[in-house]
Amino acid sequence: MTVAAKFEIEYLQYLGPDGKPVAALPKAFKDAKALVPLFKQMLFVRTFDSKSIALQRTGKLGTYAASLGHEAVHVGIGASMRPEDVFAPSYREYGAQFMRGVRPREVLMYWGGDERGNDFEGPRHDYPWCVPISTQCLMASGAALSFKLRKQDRVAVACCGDGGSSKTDFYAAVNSAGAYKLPLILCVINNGWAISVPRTAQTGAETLAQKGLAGGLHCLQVDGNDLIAVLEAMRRAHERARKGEGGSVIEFMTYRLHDHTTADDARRYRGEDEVKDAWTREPMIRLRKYLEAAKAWDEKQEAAWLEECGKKVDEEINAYLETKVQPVEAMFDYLYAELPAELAAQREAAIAWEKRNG
Amino acid sequence: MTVAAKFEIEYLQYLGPDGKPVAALPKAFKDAKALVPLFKQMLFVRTFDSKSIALQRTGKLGTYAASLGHEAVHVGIGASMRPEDVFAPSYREYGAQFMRGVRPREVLMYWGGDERGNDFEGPRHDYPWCVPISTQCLMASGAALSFKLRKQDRVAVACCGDGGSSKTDFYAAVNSAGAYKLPLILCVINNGWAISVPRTAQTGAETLAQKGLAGGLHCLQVDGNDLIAVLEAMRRAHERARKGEGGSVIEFMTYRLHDHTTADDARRYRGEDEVKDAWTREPMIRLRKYLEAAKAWDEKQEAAWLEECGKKVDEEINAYLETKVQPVEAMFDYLYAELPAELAAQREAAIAWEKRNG
Amino acid sequence: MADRKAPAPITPAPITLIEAITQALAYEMQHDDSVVVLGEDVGVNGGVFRATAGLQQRFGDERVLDTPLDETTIAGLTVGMASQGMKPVAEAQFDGFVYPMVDFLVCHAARMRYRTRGRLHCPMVLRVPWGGGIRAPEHHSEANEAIFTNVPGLRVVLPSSPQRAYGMLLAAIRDPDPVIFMEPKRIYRQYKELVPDDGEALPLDVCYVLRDGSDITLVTWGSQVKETLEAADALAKEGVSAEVIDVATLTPLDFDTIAESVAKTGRCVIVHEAARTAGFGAEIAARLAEECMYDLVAPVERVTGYDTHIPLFRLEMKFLPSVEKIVAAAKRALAHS
Amino acid sequence: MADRKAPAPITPAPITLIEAITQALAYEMQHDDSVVVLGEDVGVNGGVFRATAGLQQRFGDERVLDTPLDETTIAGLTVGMASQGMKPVAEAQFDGFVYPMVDFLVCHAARMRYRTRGRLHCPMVLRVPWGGGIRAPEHHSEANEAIFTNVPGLRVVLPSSPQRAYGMLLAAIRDPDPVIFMEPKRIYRQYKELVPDDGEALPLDVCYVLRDGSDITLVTWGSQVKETLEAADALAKEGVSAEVIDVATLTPLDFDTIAESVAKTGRCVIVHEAARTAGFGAEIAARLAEECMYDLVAPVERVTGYDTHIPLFRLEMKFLPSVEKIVAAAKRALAHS
Ligand SMILES: Cc1ncc(C[n+]2csc(CCOP(=O)(O)OP(=O)(O)O)c2C)c(N)n1
Ligand SMILES: Cc1ncc(C[n+]2csc(CCOP(=O)(O)OP(=O)(O)O)c2C)c(N)n1
Ligand SMILES: [Mg+2]
Ligand SMILES: [Mg+2]
Repeated sequence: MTVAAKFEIEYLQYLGPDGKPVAALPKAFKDAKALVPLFKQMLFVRTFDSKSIALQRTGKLGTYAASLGHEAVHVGIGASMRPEDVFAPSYREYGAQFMRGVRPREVLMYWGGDERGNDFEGPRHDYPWCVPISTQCLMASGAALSFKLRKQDRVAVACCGDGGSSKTDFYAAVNSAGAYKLPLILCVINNGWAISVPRTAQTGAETLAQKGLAGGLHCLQVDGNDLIAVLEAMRRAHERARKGEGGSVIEFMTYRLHDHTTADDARRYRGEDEVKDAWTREPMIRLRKYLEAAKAWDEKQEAAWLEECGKKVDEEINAYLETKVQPVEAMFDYLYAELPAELAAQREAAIAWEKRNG
Repeated sequence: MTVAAKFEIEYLQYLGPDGKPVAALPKAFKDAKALVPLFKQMLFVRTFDSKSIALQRTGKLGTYAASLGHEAVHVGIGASMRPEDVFAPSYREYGAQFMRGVRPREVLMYWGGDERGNDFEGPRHDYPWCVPISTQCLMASGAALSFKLRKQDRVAVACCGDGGSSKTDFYAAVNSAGAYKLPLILCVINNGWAISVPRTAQTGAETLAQKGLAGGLHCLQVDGNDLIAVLEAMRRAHERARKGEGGSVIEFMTYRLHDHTTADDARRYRGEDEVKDAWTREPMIRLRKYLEAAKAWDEKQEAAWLEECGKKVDEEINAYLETKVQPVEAMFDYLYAELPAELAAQREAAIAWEKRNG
Repeated sequence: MADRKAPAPITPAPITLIEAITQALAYEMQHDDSVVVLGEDVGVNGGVFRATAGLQQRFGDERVLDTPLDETTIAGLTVGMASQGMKPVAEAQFDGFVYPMVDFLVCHAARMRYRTRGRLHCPMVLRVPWGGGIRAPEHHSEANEAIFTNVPGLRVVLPSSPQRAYGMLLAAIRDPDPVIFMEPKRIYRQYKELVPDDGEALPLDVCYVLRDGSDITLVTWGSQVKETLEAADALAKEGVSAEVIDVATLTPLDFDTIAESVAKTGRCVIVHEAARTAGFGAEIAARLAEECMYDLVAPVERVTGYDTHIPLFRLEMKFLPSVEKIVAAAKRALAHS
Repeated sequence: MADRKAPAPITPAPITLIEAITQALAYEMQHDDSVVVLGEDVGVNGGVFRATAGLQQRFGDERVLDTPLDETTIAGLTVGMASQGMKPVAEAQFDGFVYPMVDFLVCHAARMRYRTRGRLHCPMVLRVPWGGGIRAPEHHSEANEAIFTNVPGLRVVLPSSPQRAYGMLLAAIRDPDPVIFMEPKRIYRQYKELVPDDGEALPLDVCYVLRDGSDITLVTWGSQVKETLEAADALAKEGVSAEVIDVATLTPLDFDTIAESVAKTGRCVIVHEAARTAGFGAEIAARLAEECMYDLVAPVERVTGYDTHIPLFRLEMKFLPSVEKIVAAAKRALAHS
């Protein structure tokens, strides 16, 4: 048999669910202390998440997409990036965004039905939350192309879900990144579910990582509940990208511990057992154990930090709740750089109408 | 290193460019005599092709997409299929279509600007020529899904080009065929060029066959100028499909010996040398040599057959040239099963206008 | 599987629009084996709006298919199945996700019959939860029907009551040509109607006159039917008799019903929630300008969304037409004589 | 690469519309480093219509990029580049291939600024060889501008002379917001005009009055500008003074110019090659019905393609508006008084 091509996809894992190393730790992430700020960030996200859900339940927020269970992937991705890189999130990677400067109140504003949430303080060049699944991946490929053409030392990082890896836009991102050898990292966050559709129904491929082969990209599968594996995978992908070796597809194996969003009820379509089982592998426990074993973290520190997190999140929630609704003309004011004459008349009419009837 | 997944893609070739076997012939295609009808079909297609180009040059045909150089792939695909299977061509696989019953005059009618070309006598369920690149692949996946759901023992076969394998619809076909394990064969006819864009600019992947890995499909790369390899590849893919083992992506390596279409001038973008070189590997010579060596074919037979081909094609051309243009109401008559009242009025107006001014 | 042949349930109680959709799907699946339902989350989950609730349990997973997460895929598979003799009813999860389907709808669904001179055709339905007003996230609130109304070969249908939803969905599935079936999600659960599960289809080639009137014609479709009827109520209180027409099938349009009404009333207000410019209201106004100019005693009025995107939900009600805006437009028209 | 800084060539001779496009692209690439051109076959081959002929040789393959064969990819990359500060000018090879781009245009290009409250924006141009009449294969002859005209945040531009093509393309590239730039391919090489390569942009917010007249207003855009001007000639021979307006920028529309004309003439014929129903002509007729009813002495007329697909080329001329059809419509309007 003549072989036309051969491939192998590596799987990365360093910390087992019990917090014990299962492989030699990568050089760059041997120092447990250095992981503490990231662990703290993961705790902060989880606090933010649960308070946001509570806020939605009391009617003070619209539909909210939780990040419960994804903390290691999100924070690890955020930690791997430089400010000048471009991040193209889907809609739940708050952990990555917070590390880049997006403020919790901005997340809340967005889910609270206010466009100003997308006008965030994080890197001004980062993309807003993206509802049309995986289109952010292809946009990020365009961003990466712009970096390459202008010879900028920057990387574009996009996230999508297991469901999102079925989307044609995802494939277009893979294809174009390969064709132009772009500094693009496609993070497929495989949390097992796309709303009610399990990973197995999305594709016949054994791994989602291998989708990168379709475009000749670097492919990697990673334990996404293991912060160290996430960091190492991202480090490698960034290095390749910066060296001009092209793009990567990284499949992060994790689990969506919450409903899809607050508008969803996962009990309709998945068993309790599966969720219970997933809790034994979630990302916080193992990292906490690891840090505790390395004497880099303890219960007291955690209690103090959690209290701080609670306060900080409450502050953000209050700031959000105090935000006044935009005036009616806000509909027109960001449509074009300069409002066309036609629309100026409509804008005036809208203001006048609201004055009389609003 | 832990390995998440491993792949190998086979390359199939039996006849070298000199017509000598380079590997043990597959059981099913050992009998040289049995290949003669296919070789004759290849000669017929080539005759049709050159006469069609001539017809276009004299202004009696619109833009025409030649099949020069693709004869082995096209005829091999056609030969592999059963009438009840569904064929979804792009726009140049006449060789496959003729074997299924499409008439040359129908091809001419289509390129001659008459929709009736698509109302062909080939299997009535086959798809028409498809201009929007690779959408036929995804449609064929839908056809395959309908076979699976209705438990019909049928296979859907779609063709696209190397350029077409970049199209998101192609990826959607791969993804859906894998997700539902469909009896679908995606034939990627890699002829080196997509109009002026070389294969290397389409993707960073080493092979186009490996795109099937993205959906967990069976992948194969084949010498598309070697009829026996084409037949064997298709045989295997059909067998898998009928056994319920799912879909295949087969990359057929061949070369576009003509301009993209009669509207194109390939000298603008590719060198003479490359084309000259490709002529040494084209599909007819090697098969002729092989058949001659096996005493299954000789010069005299070829001369006689070519004369027959010429007559037959001329007959078809005449039939095409005699076709009267459709009446103006033909624009309306196939829009809906029943013409809506609104449109009936427009139809009448169109007829009246033509009567007065046409 | 055992109850696959169970008789359709009797529906003695009034049901909502979304329940009417489910009822129509179940009826037609029961009576026509070639009908299959596909889309994201339509299976076990029964659809994010519950339109397909219970269907997979009842008809099996070869009749109700969850698809991979890709709208191009849904559209392409649907066209492929339809052109091979099945009757797929696909669901776009939200209006904002139909754009990747445009290519297949325009290039293949709308042209299959035309292109092949009737050799193949495309009996499919695309169901699209449509429009704003439910405080949903971005891209979940779009009135984008105009994208499809300049495309020959399609039918664009928008029912606005439980009864019409049931009867028109049956008609859409039975129609041998492609139908874009947009469902005003804002009124999915707004009120109930008695909808006998009798399999009776309603026509797709007429506008529905919901209320007779003589002073002014209010023409609308989708969620705004409610506001328009309320506006008619408000006008009635002031002694104005408003005729209310639910266009229901935008294309091919039954303009005669509208023309007849305007011939009677001489005034017309067109109400829709899509942005004004080149919204489908323009076509109706154009037809009036062409064919009814001598009937009109007042300029045509359009009450529509502004020429901007529907804002996120804190502002969306200010974007949408309202009873007050409709009444104000009617009064402007009534001021002419 | 050596001549990358070469001065723009002087153009003393008249040029065709397609040459004007090339000239505008070259001018802007020369003067603005952030302008890049991308699309299928735009590189070495110079585009299937030769619009980008010579640009890759002149500016290098990092300014003129062949893309993989996928329109979704072209649209997505374009939006990605534009939102990061470049000014991509993408080419769709033919009108019939823009449908897969709709998603990115509607969901991202048109909303980038709106969604982020101005933090990001999308200064891109999509060039689309547009319309029928060149005996091309299927999907190479479509007048599908209406797909984009109900989408806020876009500009839909359709120049119809070499001078307007040059000036409006410069304006489109310089515009900080997304522009769909449709090029009437039927008149790509129809005639020549002197087009100084002076970098002067033309406005995108006005309709162009091509001929003054007092009896009737003929409103059109794209390839039909030629037929419409000829119809005006024919009418002139019969003593009728027709004003001819090239809409040129469909959205945002400059309705004032049209309204002023109709105020003067009292009659309006709208000519376009897209199918009639919900074509952009409907919007203009609607505006007339709303705002100019008292000026109109005759019903508005539309001369358009039929409500069917443009047929393959043996029949296509019977589908398209013609001088005779325009004159006939004008005479119907003139019969009123
Ligand atoms: C184009 C498009 N289609 C459908 C949806 C509705 N939708 C929102 S999230 C989602 C599932 C996404 O699953 P996955 O990609 O696995 O990401 P996850 O939510 O699990 O993080 C769907 C179908 C959408 N937002 N966009
Ligand atoms: C969606 C779409 N985009 C662009 C085109 C124009 N076009 C026609 S053929 C072609 C190149 C196709 O190349 P390939 O897929 O390799 O097939 P080949 O012509 O070589 O057989 C292009 C770009 C098209 N027909 N459809
Ligand atoms: Mg998921
Ligand atoms: Mg090719």
